[in-house]
Amino acid sequence: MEILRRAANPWGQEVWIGIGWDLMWLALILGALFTIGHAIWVRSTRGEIPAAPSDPGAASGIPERVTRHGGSARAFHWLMSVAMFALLITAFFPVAGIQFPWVTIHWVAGVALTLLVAWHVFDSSIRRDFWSMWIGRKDVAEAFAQLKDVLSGSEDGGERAGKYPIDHKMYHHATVAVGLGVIVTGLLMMVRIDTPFWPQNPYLLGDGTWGVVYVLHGLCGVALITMIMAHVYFAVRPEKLWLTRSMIKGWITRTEFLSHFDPEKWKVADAGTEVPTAGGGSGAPAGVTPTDHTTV
Amino acid sequence: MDDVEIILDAGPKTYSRRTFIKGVIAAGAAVSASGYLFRGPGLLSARPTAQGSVERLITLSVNGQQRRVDVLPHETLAMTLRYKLGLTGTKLGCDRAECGACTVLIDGVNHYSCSMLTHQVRGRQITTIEGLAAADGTLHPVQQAVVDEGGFQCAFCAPGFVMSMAAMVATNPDPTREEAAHALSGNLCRCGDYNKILNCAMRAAELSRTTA
Amino acid sequence: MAEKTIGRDIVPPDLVAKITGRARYAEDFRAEGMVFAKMLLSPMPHARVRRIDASEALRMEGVLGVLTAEDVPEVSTPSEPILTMEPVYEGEPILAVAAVDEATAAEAVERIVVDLEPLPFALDPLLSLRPDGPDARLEGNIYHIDDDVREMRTHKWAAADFDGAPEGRLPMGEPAFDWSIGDVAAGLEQADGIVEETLIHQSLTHHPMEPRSCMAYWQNGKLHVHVSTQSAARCRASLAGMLDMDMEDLVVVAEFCGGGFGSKITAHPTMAMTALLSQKVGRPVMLRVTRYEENYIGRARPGFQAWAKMGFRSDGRMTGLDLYIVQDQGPYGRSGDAFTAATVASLTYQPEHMRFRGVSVFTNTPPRSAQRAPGGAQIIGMLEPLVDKAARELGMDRVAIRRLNAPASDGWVGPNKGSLTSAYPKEALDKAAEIFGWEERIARSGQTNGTRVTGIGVGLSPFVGGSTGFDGLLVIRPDGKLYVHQGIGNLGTHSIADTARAASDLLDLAWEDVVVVWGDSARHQPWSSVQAGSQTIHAHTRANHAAATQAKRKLQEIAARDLGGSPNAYEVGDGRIFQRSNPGRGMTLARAAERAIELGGAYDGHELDEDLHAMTRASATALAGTGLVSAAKDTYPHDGSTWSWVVGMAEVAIDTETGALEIMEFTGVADCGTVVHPRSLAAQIHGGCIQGFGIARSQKWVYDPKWGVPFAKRFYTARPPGILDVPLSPRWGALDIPDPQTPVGARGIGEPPVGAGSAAITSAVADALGGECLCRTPLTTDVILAAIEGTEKPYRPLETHV
Amino acid sequence: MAMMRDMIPGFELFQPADIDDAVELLDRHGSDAWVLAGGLDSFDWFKDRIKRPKAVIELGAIGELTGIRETDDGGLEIGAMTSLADVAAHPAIRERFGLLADAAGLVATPQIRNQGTLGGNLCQDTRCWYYRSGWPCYRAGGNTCYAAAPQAMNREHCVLGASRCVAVNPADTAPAVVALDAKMVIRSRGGERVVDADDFFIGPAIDITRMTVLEPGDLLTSVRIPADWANATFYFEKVRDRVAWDFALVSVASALKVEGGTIRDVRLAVNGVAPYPMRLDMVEQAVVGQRQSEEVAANAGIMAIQRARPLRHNDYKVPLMRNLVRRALRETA
Repeated sequence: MEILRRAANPWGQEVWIGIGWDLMWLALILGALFTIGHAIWVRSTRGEIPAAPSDPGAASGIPERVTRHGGSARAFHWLMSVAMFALLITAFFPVAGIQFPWVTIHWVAGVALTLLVAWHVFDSSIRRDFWSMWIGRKDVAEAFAQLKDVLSGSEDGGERAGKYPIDHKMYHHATVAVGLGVIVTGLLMMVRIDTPFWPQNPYLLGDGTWGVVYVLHGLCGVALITMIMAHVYFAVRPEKLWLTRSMIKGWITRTEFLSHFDPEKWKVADAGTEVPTAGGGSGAPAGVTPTDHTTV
Repeated sequence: MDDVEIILDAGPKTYSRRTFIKGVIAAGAAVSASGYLFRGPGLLSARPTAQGSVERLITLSVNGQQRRVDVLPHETLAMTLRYKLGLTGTKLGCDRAECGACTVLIDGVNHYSCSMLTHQVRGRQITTIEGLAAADGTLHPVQQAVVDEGGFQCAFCAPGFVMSMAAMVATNPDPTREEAAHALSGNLCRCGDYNKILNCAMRAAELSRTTA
Repeated sequence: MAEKTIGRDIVPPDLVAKITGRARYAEDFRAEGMVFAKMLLSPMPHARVRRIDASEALRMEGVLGVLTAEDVPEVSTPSEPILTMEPVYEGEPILAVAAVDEATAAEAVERIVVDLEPLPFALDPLLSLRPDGPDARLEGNIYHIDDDVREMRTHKWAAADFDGAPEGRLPMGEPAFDWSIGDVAAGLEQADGIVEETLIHQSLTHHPMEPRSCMAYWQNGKLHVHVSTQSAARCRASLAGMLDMDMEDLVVVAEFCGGGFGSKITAHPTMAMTALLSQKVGRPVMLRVTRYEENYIGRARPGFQAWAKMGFRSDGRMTGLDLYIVQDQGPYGRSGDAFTAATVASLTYQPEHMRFRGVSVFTNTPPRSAQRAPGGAQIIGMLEPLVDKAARELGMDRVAIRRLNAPASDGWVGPNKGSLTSAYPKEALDKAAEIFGWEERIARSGQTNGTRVTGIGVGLSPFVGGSTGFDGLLVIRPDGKLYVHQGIGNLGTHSIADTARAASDLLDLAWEDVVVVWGDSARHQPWSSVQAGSQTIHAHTRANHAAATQAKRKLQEIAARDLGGSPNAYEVGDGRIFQRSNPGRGMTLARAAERAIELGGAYDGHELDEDLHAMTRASATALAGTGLVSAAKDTYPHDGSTWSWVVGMAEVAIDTETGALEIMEFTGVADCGTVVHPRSLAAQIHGGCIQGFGIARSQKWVYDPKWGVPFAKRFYTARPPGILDVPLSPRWGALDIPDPQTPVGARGIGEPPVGAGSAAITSAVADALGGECLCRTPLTTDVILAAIEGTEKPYRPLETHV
Repeated sequence: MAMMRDMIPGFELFQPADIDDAVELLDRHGSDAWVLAGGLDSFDWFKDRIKRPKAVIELGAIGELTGIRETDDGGLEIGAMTSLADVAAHPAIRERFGLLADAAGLVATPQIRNQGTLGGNLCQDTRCWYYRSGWPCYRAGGNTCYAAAPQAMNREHCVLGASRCVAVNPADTAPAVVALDAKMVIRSRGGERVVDADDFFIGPAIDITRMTVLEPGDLLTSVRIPADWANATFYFEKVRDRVAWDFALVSVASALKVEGGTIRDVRLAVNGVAPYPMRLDMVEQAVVGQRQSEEVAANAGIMAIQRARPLRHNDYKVPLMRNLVRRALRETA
């Protein structure tokens, strides 16, 4: 299998020029194996999804619909997914033999993705709670608990999660790493193609360095194939559809909330009503409270 | 200069600069191995002949003679002529179809022998500069014309030009000077003797008309 | 009386061999057990070899040996080595492999691992002269020579020299050499009109048709080499020097040479490389040099980045010439082109005051050498359009202004104002104008016909036309024939035959009775001039005339001894030596030859003149006893330097919509003394001028500045002129005025036409563009169109190798 | 690896007797196979030791690939292996489709026209000297265009249609077949397909490593010239540095149908300005229906270069293309 593509530069020195395209197929295969494997595993280990506790009703102070994703967050997610698919298609279809003028679409989508990510970083860290994605001690405990359940095969929902379960957080951070990888290398590579922004210049970096850039871009690119496959797979799994819906509509039901989340970790209040919190005083929009992570 | 590591055998050795030792060794002619350009496949790391590929031992019709010759698949006609058949009158000036010194006639038409495979001309009539004059040494009208006009300077291009002239007079025995120039435009002369060469071409046409 | 051969067209003795395929050039020889060599060329413009691993190659079946820089004589910087551990241009040979066949050698080269450390490189002399500019050599960027010092130096100009120069004008910092005549400032002061331009001349490869292939073998202690060289005897001498061996142990076979133009004057490193590789592997070795390799190792003309300022009095007389030349030296040696250029300019225009400044900068581009009219062709092609500009400003005819400034025989040349043997450029201009029809054609200057505009150009080009002091070697054998032994080369100028005419005419022999012996050093050669710099016809008509004079005296003495009377009473004619008063009383030369052998001593070569060169002595001694042997040195008086002239006149048509240039008419007229061989002279004039056309309109180098490697290295990218790029029926003429200071009266003619051809075109193009001097060669389609359209030029003002 | 040139690496040579055998061989050897027609492009690649095919399929023995036949619709079908000399000299082509005869007659030199084939000329690779030097550029499967670098030597490169790669199509006959609405007949194991000349040549935006739609296993067998443009008014011009050998700096091919001084229909193609022979559809539409005049021609020229983007050393190609387009519409008047 070809992992790296090498070539002799004009002076006869060997340099990398990119990843071997076999890796693209490898990524596809891995993605397929994972989804299939996971599906089989779920079927064999878990029985039916544990029944949700009966709806305690409004008494619990939990609103009927718990806001999970604000409009801007959803917009970001779907725009990013469009950009991502555009990038993957323009990057890999030609390699697979489906040829069309892809370069412009690719870099435009890349620029779009970059802007979206920039906005998301700003939005999540300034306007919303940056730390909600942070993996804290509690998340680790939660992870262990889940692991224990899995091993003991215990059927009670076990430790329930905060707003973002550990697996979501881990996936998010992996995406951050890989995403930043393609974005940074991709922006560099734009210097080498004809764009309205600057004259084409292949000599910004030495050809050895360029080789590394191309290889990184390629590796991150194929990694995304696998990750996106897994992501889409989970989105369409029956027991996760409620999450997918929440990414479309923004909310989850009280029942879903209670069966999947720990109100202690993810404090919510009836939409629009004030609820006293440990932090006291300051009101917060339904969804996340400032104490989400501070109360331990 | 600093020492350079030079490995000229299986194991490394480091030489440092030394002055050239005067002296000559009587080498003489060692083992005879005049395969010249190409030898057997062993030395060429050529794969065993694939099914359906060409036979190497072929017969060429050169200057009216049938010549049996062992020709590799990737051998150019110029190399076969010069290094297998001893016909060194055909010159290699560029080996890239850019000078015409290697021009020969294939069935009377002028071609660059550096840019065709010998296997492409099996069964066709090849004429080289050596085959132009009659068996009794009588010069071809084109050659006679060159003698009459004192053509060429260094003459490395001459065999090619002469062959193109021969092709020209066969198809157009009464050319204008401009037509002659176009007929010879695939041959390069670095001495810049084009004017005299054109005089030769016109004279050649004249002679071929009278002798024809 | 036999018909004199001088002034007559003859059939060169080698012509039939050349057109029947029997002429054997270097690559046409075979030797028993011959194997093949391939060179490994540097992929970098400048690098240091850190490691060579040939073990895998040497394990290949059929690979016999590898030659590296360790196996060859060392040379001192900046001389060119045979093989190198510090390649200084892309394509320089690092090592050579010998194998039983060429394909194996090629594969072996690819399997050799050469670890190269890239070093800084310079392609453009002006960049190297910048304060922070790169040097082409680790030891510096110029080779300094004065009376007591010869050393590599780093020569830089101040930033102010560059910043101070107006956009597009050559910056002129401290020169490395200069000379002056009078006070150029004063001269320009006196001028009524001034022209000033920055001029760019490309570097270009010689590209003779025959690449410098070589076959060598050692036999019984002797080295036999079959080479492609311009100068047989002198190649043998320089190759012996290169290999540090005795000339007696060296047999050089050079019967034919497929063109040289200055690139094959004497021995070339590849000859020594082949010989040493043959020695190392103990087999005859053929190094088949390809066109691709020839581009790298085949020599080139140095490019100029120059500036010139000319002052003219209202009558057209040049009062001052200020010239600055930055020369692209290549990586080795020391090219004299810039000096010669200044000398040629001084001769052509006889300026009342002149200053020359220059610097020759090393670059990481192929080695330079003389190329037909070295320096002269560049400067004439560059300066003539400036003279036109002045003529326009002064409202003078362009022929007239040249005629006015050109020297007569009492003219001078160079910084020391040396004298001339004779010079008739004014007459040459008149004759050219007459043949070309200058008066009628000049009326068409600038006229348009559809989209084509006409330009008329003229160029006046001198070059050194001969040297002196070489030897002649003749034998009259008992077969009654005169054997003229030639040590000069045979590259198509017909000199081997034409210089022999001096002897045959003096001895009044029919041309059929003359046998020219040439090309193979085993066939005994006299010490000869290099077949270069237009020296041969002058140097060797003299040498052969001297030898023939000696032969005639010996004939007279033999006749007087046998038939009585005084030697002076005898005359030669029709193959006999006879009494003037009684022609019936005499003997055939055949008989005289027999008598010479019987008499021995000085007559048959057993006693020789003291002043002969060792090579001539050895050859004459080897021939002793074979007939009447005559060996003599040219001691004829010669005062001043000998220069020949060519006037070129051209009519061109430029398509104003495409920039396409067509040369419609051309006339070349020579002042080269006595015409020895009219048809060959015409060929030299036209051929040289066509090489000039190539310089002016198409040939060039292209280098990628980032990687320092060339692209225009094949014919279709280097673009030498083809038969459709030149006029169909060029005309020519010659003054045929004998030079008073040489017996036959003939001067050389190889070089001058190149500048004449180049200048006629650069001048005609400027004329077609309404007097705008693009002041750059080559004037390719894109350059001309950009000038017409006023779009951005395809080059920066001082840019080279584009 | 060391620079080594002018020694062809070994390969197996196949000389099939008919198209089926050839296609079968191509299919068998896949990407190891190389189709050899006249060889004037191929030998450069072999001698530079850059392309090293294992199996070379030489088409000279396939009679059905050579020759010029009349087609039922009154057009011509030219075998891909027909020599350029024969194309240039053929009476029917000269008489009815002079445009193609002119283009073929201006290729390189007589010897090259005697050996080079129409198919080979159309399918030849670009002459970009960076690419041809074996550098790892986009077209060679690498990640760089050395010719588009700010300081690159790109006098002969493109001013239009670039996409990362800025090489140009060198074929003299390409703009002619485009202007004649020719159809390219392609055979492969899968059977025969016919592609419009205009679609046959592809730019780097679509596939940066190929000049045409031909893929491994494909064989161009013939070029069909429809009757549509027979006896139209043609114009072909090739501007080059030297009259022989050189490729076009810019070339133009046009076919016009003029009635009563009005341009009824037109085809216009230029080469040497883009990675593919460029048909100027917009210019065509603009001039159709106009009276043929200097003004129309001049405007067409200006329109043709509107999107041109020259590189460092090839500004001249813009006015050159403009002027040639102008001539193509003017001088045929």
